[in-house]
Amino acid sequence: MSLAPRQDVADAAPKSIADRLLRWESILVVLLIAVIVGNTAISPYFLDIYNLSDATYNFSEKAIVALAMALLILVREIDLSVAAIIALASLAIGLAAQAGAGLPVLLLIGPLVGAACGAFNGFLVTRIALPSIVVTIGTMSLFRGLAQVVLGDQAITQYPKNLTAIGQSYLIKWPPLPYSFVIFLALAVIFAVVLHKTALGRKLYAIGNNPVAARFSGIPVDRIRFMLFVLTGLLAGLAAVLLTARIGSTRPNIALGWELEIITAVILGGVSIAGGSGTIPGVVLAVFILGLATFGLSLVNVPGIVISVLLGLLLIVSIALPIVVRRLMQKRPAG
Amino acid sequence: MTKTTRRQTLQLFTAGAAFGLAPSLFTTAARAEGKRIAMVVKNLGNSYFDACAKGATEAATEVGGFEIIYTAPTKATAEEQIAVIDALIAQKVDGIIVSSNDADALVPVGKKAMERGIKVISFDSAIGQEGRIMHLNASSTPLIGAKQVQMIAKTLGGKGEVAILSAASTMTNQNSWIEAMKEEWKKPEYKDMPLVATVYGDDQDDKSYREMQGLVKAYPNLKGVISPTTIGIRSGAKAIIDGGLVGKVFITGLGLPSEMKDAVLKGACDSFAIWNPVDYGYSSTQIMINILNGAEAGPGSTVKMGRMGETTVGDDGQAAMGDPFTFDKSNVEEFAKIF
Amino acid sequence: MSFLLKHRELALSLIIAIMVTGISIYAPAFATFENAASVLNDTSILCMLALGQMMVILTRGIDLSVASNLALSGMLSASLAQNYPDLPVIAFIAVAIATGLVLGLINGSLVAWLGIPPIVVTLGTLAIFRGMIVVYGGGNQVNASEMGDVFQSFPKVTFFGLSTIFWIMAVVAIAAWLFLSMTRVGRGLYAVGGNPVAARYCGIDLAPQQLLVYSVAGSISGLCGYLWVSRYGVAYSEIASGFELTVIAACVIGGVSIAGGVGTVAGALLGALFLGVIVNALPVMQITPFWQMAISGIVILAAVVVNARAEKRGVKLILPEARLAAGAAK
Amino acid sequence: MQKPDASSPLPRGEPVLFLNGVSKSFPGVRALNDVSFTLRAGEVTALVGENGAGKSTIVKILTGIYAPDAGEIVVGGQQRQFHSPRDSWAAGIAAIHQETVMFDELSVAENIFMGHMPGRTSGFIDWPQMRQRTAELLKSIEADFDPDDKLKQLSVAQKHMVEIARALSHEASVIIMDEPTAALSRNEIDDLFRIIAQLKAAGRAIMFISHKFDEIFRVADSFVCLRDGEKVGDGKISGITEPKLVSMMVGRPIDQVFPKRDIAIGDVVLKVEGLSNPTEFADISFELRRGEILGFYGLVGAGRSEAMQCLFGMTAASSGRITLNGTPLSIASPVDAIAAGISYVPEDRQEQGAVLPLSIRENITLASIGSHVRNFFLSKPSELDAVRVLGRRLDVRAAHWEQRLGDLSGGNQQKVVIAKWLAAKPKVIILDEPTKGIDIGSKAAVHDFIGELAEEGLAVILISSELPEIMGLADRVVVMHEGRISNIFKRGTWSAETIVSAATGARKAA
Repeated sequence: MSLAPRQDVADAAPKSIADRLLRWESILVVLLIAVIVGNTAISPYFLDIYNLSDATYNFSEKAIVALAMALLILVREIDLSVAAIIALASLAIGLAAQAGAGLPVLLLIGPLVGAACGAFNGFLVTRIALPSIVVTIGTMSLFRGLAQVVLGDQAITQYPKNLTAIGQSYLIKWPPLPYSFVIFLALAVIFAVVLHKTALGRKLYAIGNNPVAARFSGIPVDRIRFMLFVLTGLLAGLAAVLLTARIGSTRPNIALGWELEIITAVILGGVSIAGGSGTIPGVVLAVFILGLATFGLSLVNVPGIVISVLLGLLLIVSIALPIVVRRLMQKRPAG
Repeated sequence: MTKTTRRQTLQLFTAGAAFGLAPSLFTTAARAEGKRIAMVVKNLGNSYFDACAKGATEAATEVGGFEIIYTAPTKATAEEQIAVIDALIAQKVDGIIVSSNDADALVPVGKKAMERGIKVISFDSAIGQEGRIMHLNASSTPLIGAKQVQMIAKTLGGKGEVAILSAASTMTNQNSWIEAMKEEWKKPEYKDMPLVATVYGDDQDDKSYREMQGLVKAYPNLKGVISPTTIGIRSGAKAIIDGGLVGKVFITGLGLPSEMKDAVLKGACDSFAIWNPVDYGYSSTQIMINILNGAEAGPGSTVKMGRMGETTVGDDGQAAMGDPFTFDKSNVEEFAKIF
Repeated sequence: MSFLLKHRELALSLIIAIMVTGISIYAPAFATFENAASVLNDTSILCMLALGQMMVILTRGIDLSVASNLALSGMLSASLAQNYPDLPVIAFIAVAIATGLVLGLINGSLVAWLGIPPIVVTLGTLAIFRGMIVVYGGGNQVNASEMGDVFQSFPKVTFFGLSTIFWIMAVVAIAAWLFLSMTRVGRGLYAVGGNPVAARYCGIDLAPQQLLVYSVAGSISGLCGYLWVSRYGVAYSEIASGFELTVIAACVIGGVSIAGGVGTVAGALLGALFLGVIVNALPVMQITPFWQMAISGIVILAAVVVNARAEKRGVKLILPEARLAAGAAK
Repeated sequence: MQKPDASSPLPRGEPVLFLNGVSKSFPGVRALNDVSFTLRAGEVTALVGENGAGKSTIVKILTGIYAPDAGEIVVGGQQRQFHSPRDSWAAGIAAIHQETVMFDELSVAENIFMGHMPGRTSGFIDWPQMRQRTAELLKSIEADFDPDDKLKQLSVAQKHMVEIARALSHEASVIIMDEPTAALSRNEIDDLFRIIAQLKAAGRAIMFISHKFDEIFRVADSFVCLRDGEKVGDGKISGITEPKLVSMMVGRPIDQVFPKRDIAIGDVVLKVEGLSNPTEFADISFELRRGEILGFYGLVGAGRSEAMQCLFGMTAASSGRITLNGTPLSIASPVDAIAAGISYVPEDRQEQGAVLPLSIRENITLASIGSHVRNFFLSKPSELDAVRVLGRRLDVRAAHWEQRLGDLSGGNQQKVVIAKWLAAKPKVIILDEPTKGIDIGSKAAVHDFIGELAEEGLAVILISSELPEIMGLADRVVVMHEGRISNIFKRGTWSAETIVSAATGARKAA
């Protein structure tokens, strides 16, 4: 049928080292090494296995939510209500604890309430076809507001010992690994495998790059987006369990402002806000960079707000720099 | 002002440099000769705590051989404060003085610090008893509560509706003071001065301001407001002045002379109380220094506070520094220069 | 009903009117002129910020840094007043606006010239601008008594019972309306947001427009920074913390489409007023403050759902009987 | 020189625009190489060439979107440099673009004058003048809507009128029409040609770009032919024949006759009864047999795509029955349709068919991804096996299978999209305008391939707006008009006239 001889097509492009080095993940690895070396140099307390283990407490819960958020942003959605979901789920755990529920109930109710909140977001986004950024600005007020209505000026502070043990002791004694960090690592592996090695992962990339074509290709786009909202809520609920167990207290302002930190990690991890590109290893690297940089700077007592300035700069510079470099490289041959 | 600016700019610069692998500038800050005491407050950018820190430095200089690390989280939440304390534990500081954002949430991290040999006490806003050695109240809680009710009763002549404008609903110390106020209120002399509402300004100026406006509208017969928070009282006073309510509604509570000078002179506030935050920071630090030097601070023991004398720790592990000090037209201008 | 759905501004005014009536019956204190004036004075800052934000959203952008910008501009203006309390008030306003403009230009340049997504840029500058307050002022705050009377008295001057803040807002709103509906550049914003490719073919480039809207939004934030600080009499790092989401919520309630190209001055103002009425009514109605957040969440969601219904893209009308039916309904 | 004045038309044949030795390169691609031609007043010049030949690049250079690397543009005797579309208008060049590029939320007047609104000295827009000029323009092209109507209220054809009015509003001496008829029905095309005649009479020079030869021979006075970025011929249209022009375009002679294969038609595969939707189509009933190619013809907007997308599960039907191989189907989504063995190759390749940022491999396996799962994981070898077979069969031209689909030419993209649907191993394949906007070489390949599919025993539904394509390939033709089937013709019982009159709603042909 063809008018010219058929052409031979290679299976894959010739692999070039330059391409690999220019990958976002490679840049992040360099950045992570820089942070570790820098921290080691500025503080003698940084490279201490117990200290590092303690540091993971403060970012593992956010990191768990970041995994789900990465998938959500990958398919062009966003969830600003995650921190509010944590508050509501923590409230549910607290009420259950007050009612005398046992450990299994306490462990389950957080993720369940989280998933229900996620389902509510997902319903509004996929069924009523509302933009997710707007929906979740609304639900972030609603979910945290509900927690505030129930708690008022009270706090729930009586948690059974077997729950708080999960947040305050190590799952593995040596090397000292907290529950939350191990759960994060396990989830990261699962997420990486699912996103990069399974049919579902391929579908997510297709949706992120072209939702209409994905739907025409027989991918249940709305169902997957809905499930991702549920998943994000579920992991926020799981984070609520770990956080509640760690601090043993539920107040309406719990996890306030986490949504922006989580989204920052995802974006720094190379997930495009426009959808369709990004990897789980990238997000994991970004989580470590942000967590360890914060920890290292706190070790030399840089005020938190100054740290947030530096992390803000890190975010913008790390995204702007490749663009500037690319422009300069493009201009050179012409000029 | 300019001095601080330059110092802070330098700090940012160095921090930025540390980020980019030029860390040598920092080592001096990180390692010191003597023992290190960290003062962790609720959040930064609060002049009350800045004054406390001034007192802490004063105590450290007075005794000698101690270095003060003054720090706080960006947001006034327990999680952030825990992260800050974790970093202090990692640095193996010798003592930590905390004003907590959440009494219960800080217990585990306080315990962890003590397990690793770090002495922990709280001031201003307590940590739960298991998470610290002792807590120093500026004054005893019943005294602070009673004082505020007495002040408004004096202003109003014991007649008229009164409301409370508090900070966030989660703040431990505000809540316990309100409890104490209600206790005082039970006395018969206040029967013509009912408490009609308790509202929360979340320690935000705009919210406190609006809540104050709302109170006046919701309770047309409102005569007095008690605000046991420095932000609440200053915004509430401002709302009274801006709303032309001077003479109709009076505010009292806990405020800083520097912030309340205007309100007192313009008549929105008759009198208000506070302890001297410089003294407060000083006393807390003196106690910590004594503990580090081996003093006992458990329930029943007596601890020394340098120039502020001494105090006895109660069975609940709490002690009080002294009586709150009252400010009015006669002395506010003088103290406004100090804090 | 369908008429109201199509005329969002009218529907919103009606809802606000019903709400105000309801609240007034419940709490007569709400229905006084003083109260109306105080609601308007109180909401003016939100109104102005919503107008700036709307212009950004029109071009398919978003500015999360408005509240941080406000806080930093207010701080710089207040610290000028602290050092030179006797300068004319215009100097303080000028410094605040100029600071806001510079910060807006930073956002605008990163978005327009480097093509970084607006949400990423402003998420970063949200943290940076606010942090710069501490870096600049060393964490010190500027108190009312340090600012001087010139600085503080200006927003309290009243004309016809309404404060200067309100009248400034009125001027900003009229200017925004003239700009958006009567000038080529203003109409161009709708074109760029509605269809960027087509706008390019019409000779309207996105980049200068983006630079413009972020600068305008920044300048407005700067102006509001001065007004906020002088009204509440304190400048420090935490003022207006989290206010950016309220501003965006006001736009959303006012029918500004987050997808760009849709939004009116009246809509943004009404959206802000709607939130203002609710926030001011709760304390008057003696509803516990704990309900406030949940209620604003519900209101935002309700507004979005209603707007989505009004915007719902019509199905294709191919069958002759369907076209007739649609024609009859018109 | 003075601004070209439209009020005093140049004499017919007077040169208006010279393109002289223009070249343009993009990274890795030479889009134009030393192209020169002349546009003359009162004449229509057809610009012909396959996709990728450089036509769009010329349009973009003339409208100021791209700057040429070399060469000059001379308008009205003066050399010009266009840095933006504004410069191009100032020189008197206006364009009607391939897709209607417009602002739904704005009024007709604003759409027409966007970028050059009449202003007052105060800096504000002169609304009264803008409305009045719009009304005049609309009247001159006999449009039946108001300057204040919002664009989103208009039909596709009306939007096109706005686009034309916009080009006229510039009072340009040169008007570029880039595939202006792509979205138009026959009547609307007639209207357009009437307007073109008016413009010619007014002394404008027109550059007309189209893939449809009947239109080119109907409307053009002269032609310029491009191939691979170079000019390969020009001259008077009266001096050339269609086959010659085609072979000039593709660089070799092409058999334009459709090779109708002799295929044994089997049993009924798909049976659709009374498929309806409240607003888009009603009472769609037909049968489709093994090895059959069933054409669907109708004007744009007749409801063909809508009915087929409903059959494919994209939208819900209000009533109707679908039976596949005797089994009743309930199709709620494309997932169900694909599982049942129905594939749909959508009309809009960029938006609906292809996922341009993904690789060729990922695109080809997208609709059949489940078949490459081995023990929970995706198997790349299994994917590559499928991709090699299909890619070769459809003759996809690429460097390697991991290449981004967006980097391929339109024709190759379309081949990949079709390959994606074949990978799903369908029993019924619906092709919606499969040759729209692709060059003549790829077109022939696709036509050939459709026959091959039927020969293999697939049941094929072919939606097309090109009569020769439908008449050349289909065994039967279903004609739709305003959402309903107006007639079904068997091969041999139709003529172009009967089909068109059924499509335009003339009384049913017997």
